[in-house]
Amino acid sequence: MENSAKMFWTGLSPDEAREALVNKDKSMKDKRMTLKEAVSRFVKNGDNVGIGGFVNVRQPVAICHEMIRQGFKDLTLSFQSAGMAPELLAGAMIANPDKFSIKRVELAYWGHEAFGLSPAWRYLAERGLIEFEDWSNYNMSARFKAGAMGLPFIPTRGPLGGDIKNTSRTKIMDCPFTGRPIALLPASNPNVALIHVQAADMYGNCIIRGTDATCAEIAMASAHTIVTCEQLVSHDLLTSNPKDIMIPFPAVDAVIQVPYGAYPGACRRHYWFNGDHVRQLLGCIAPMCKGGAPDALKAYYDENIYGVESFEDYIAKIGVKQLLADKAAEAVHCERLV
Amino acid sequence: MENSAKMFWTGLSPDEAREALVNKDKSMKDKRMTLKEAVSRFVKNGDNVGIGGFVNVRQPVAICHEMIRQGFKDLTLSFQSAGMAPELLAGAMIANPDKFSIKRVELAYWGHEAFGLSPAWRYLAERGLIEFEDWSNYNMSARFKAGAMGLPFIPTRGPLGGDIKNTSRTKIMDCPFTGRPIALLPASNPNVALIHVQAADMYGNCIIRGTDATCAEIAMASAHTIVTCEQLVSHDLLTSNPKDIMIPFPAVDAVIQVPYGAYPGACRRHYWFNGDHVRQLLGCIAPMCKGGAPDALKAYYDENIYGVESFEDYIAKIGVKQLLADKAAEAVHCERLV
Amino acid sequence: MTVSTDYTAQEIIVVAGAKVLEDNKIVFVGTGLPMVASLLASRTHAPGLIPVFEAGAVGPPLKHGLPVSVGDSRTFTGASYVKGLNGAFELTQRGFADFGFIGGAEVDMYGNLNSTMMGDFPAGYQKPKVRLPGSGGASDMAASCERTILIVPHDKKKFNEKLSYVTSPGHLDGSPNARYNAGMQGKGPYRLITTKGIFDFEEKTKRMRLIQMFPGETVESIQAATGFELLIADNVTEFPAPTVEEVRLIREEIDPNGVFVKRAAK
Amino acid sequence: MTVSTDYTAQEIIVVAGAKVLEDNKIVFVGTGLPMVASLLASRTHAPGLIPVFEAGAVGPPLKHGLPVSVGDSRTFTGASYVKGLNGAFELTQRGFADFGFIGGAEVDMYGNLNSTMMGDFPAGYQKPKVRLPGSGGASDMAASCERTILIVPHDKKKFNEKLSYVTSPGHLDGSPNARYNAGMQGKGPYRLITTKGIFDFEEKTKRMRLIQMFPGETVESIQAATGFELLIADNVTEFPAPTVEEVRLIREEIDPNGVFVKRAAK
Repeated sequence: MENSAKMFWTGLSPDEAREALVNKDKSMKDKRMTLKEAVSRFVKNGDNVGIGGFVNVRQPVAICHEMIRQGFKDLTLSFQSAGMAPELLAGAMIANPDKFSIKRVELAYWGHEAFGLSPAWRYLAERGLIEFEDWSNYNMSARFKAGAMGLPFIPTRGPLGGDIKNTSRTKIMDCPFTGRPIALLPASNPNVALIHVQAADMYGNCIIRGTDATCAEIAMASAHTIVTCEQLVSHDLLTSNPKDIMIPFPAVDAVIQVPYGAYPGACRRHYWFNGDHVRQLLGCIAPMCKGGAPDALKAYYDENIYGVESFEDYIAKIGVKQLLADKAAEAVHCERLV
Repeated sequence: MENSAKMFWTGLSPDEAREALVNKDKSMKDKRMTLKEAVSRFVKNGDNVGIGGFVNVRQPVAICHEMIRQGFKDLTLSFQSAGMAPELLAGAMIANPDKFSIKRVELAYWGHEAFGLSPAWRYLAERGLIEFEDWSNYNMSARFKAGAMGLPFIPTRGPLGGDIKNTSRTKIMDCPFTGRPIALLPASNPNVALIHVQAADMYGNCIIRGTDATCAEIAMASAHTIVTCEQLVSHDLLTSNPKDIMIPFPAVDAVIQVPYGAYPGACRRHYWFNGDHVRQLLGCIAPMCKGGAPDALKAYYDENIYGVESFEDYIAKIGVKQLLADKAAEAVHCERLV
Repeated sequence: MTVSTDYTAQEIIVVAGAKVLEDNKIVFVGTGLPMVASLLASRTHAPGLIPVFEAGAVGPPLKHGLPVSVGDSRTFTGASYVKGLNGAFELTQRGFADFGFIGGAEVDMYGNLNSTMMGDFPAGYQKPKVRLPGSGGASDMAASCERTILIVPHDKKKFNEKLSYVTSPGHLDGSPNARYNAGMQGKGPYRLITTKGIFDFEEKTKRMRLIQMFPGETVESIQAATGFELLIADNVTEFPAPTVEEVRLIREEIDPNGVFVKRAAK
Repeated sequence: MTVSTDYTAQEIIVVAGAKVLEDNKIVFVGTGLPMVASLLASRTHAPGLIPVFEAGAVGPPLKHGLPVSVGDSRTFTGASYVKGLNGAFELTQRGFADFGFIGGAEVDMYGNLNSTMMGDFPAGYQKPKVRLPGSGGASDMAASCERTILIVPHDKKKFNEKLSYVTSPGHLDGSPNARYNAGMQGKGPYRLITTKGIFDFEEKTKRMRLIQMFPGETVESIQAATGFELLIADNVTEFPAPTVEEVRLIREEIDPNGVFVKRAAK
């Protein structure tokens, strides 16, 4: 293991990440704004974008729609396991690379579990259209955690032994206490975090139901965080059990109430997956892996993203019956009196 | 920084800690037993004992009483900031070193905040009767966390610059990613953790109200964990919000319902500090720092610990009026309909 | 117990996977068939089995049925602990997972798995022939669970001397203490379940060894579908075909919608 | 605003400490007088001040009054985040704490603090003349808060050229970039409040410099109570005596039971 002054940081370096937070106004102020405003203020071309949720659970879908509408270039996407968020962003690049582009992905898994593989991932990787760096779920989660903890790296037992250590910026050293090898992973401090949660107050305090995934770590590691929430509630209600709060207000820059903001993925207590809709998008991209035309894909984007003013308009197209069915499907897992 | 095969581990080494957990029966079984049985089964002479709570909040007082009654030798105590737990154990050693002894303390702070300094700490340290290793609150918390994470060490920004790095097993290295110095702290994996919580089920799942302090980390770092709880409730009730659970059952070996188990310290939702009683113990020890006789101290132990069969008997002596007053004092901080 | 006559390749994998699991143990369950096998185990011989899912849930009773994601709502309800991905993997790194149960697209004789890419490595890493989804949590389970159970469909193209990419480390090169020397924890691959049989890894060489064959297979048919030389245990037995009841449980109770177990006949 | 005539030494420390705090900033508050000063600040010029306590609570409204412990129930109720000690210190290490507010038993000219031991170091470390409680969170705040505010009662025995033990690192030896070079974060000691005045640390030398004197003190009286040579700012002013209202707030509303502010007259 050699010391490397040449380490390249794909988001902020640890010292830059510290500096960004030190210089930020961390007061308890009203951070409500429109999604349009949040995306245009806090996302920039070339940013490293940290994506919250896990596969298709609580993915920041509404934020991705808005990013696609506004158009960004040369993004780096950082996540552990993701589905619809990178699929939508990559689909936008595949449909129209002049309007939207991803330069690099740092990830553990890109796919949809029960709903299938990711055709966009295959399309971009197999054609050499993006850089990527493979990690594992724990590796990426630990990298965000190091960033959130203000550390330049974190030790882990993996990736040891396999090829991930050879294709990533992992460094292996002999532990100075045990003499055994241990991996050191560089922190990830994205420029901006995209997070969808169940509830938030106007200052940005967030309550997450179900798995926290790595959302708190991503938010606290990033220089800026955009939060969409199913419910925007009073500070007093939100803090009635302080330990329910997973992301504290100073880590958040924008709060937007966006019901169904993770749709067609799932959001505990609110809605179950709409697998058919996930598969519909995959079905528009998949033929292109074999050289098919982009017509269906472009039509999907025109219909659902470019052709609407807001995420609300997209959700309205889904229709009441379908949304009620998705809500009912989730309700059986966590029956509650309203 | 040199590699050290000679590192001394005061509890379990990282490899031993792993092995202990691998060989342990981690099934979901009934772990209820008496406090007497728990202490005699899971505490041994020479153990490194991890102490939960923070100063006089949720200290494992009942467990310490029982340990004193049973008598142990050559213990190492590990904690961040503690008050009554080490005070009681050290007082037992001062009163009668043949029956109870502490060999070493690894700590950040031993005192009682608003209720005063620790006379037992001064007595033992200034006479050279115990070894000790100074750390900070974050250092000790991070050391337990490294132990809980299955890591041999954890990096932190402190202790850098001061003398803690010189009087502890800290190692400083140049970060291989930034080139800047960073501290590496050896994990702490105690033989046994002593934890008091608000609620548990019979398998050992624990709910903590108020600050978690470092209880989860200590429990998960240790080879064994003894949990006392104010309320022992059904598994279904305890898991009704899984995210309230701070310590999962496989990390726990014994569960005992002990109301007022942290008394005279405080326990959120249950009782506020009885500062007078804390000061009563300190007042028995303080004169001995200046060469006074141990009579008052011995009387305290005879009255409150040796002279009773169980912690319940000690609490009974406190009296109903005092306990109701302490309960009422806490209730104003977290008013709830029962 | 009547033997099923129409079970599929996936169904016998599930039944074999379930039987490898021991009651009252903690199993870290990867997405897909391992989830189905764990549910089958807990509904048959292992009611005390404790599943852990990588998005965080520890020990959920899974009363609402098969999860479709290792992070979904079904894994959460009634769980004994849920702290997100770091929480689940830290538990594992600490030693709380008796078993890890993972799949892969390619395996070698030492139980190393690839779920990253097919193609020329390292030269073609950034432009692979086939890009697979990536490690997910598999390489973490491989590095830190005490023992791992692997599932790989048996196919000569998937059983190779040299993997395109080692995503999830098994016994590495099979040398003595290879895992320990690399800094990992746990004993590594314990069983491999394929569409043709069940394998262990011989203690000394750590090489893949056939211990049970599925009905209709022979040592020769299995070797023929394997891209390296298999070891064969002294007393290879036939793994009994799934029973009608086991197949019914999978089809009607555990995965009635065919989320992971497809309905195509064998 | 009527000036108080019977304020105590602790009370003027509290008032001075409160005035150093800026509105809408996050302050990591150590136990004791820093808690009282933070409450006074938030009840006067800094209603938007956000306290953080080391046992975990971030931004509690402190509606039930002065905590008696940085981990007690009063710090918890209504807080915006409470994740235990690691959570609080990780926030700080990350850069969320604008100020750290700590006490010590001994200070040197570079704002390094001792709260560990008095005696012969290192030889007498294991058998100190006086054993103090230990760092608690002070050394963490010193290492990672962006700026620190120190409180030390002014006494020649406590203001020393060389400390018995450096618990909480300040500007170290005062050399350029000493903190950065040691691997720490933050700008280090910003203000020192004693029983005699308020000090900053001169930008170039990082040496303690008198900037405000408390009523009744002179440059000479302060230097005489200091075991090293003080720098004196060009325009040292007198810090105004606490007002009757400030003293009333402390005595009647913030610390009515004298938990940290003792009632002994000056």
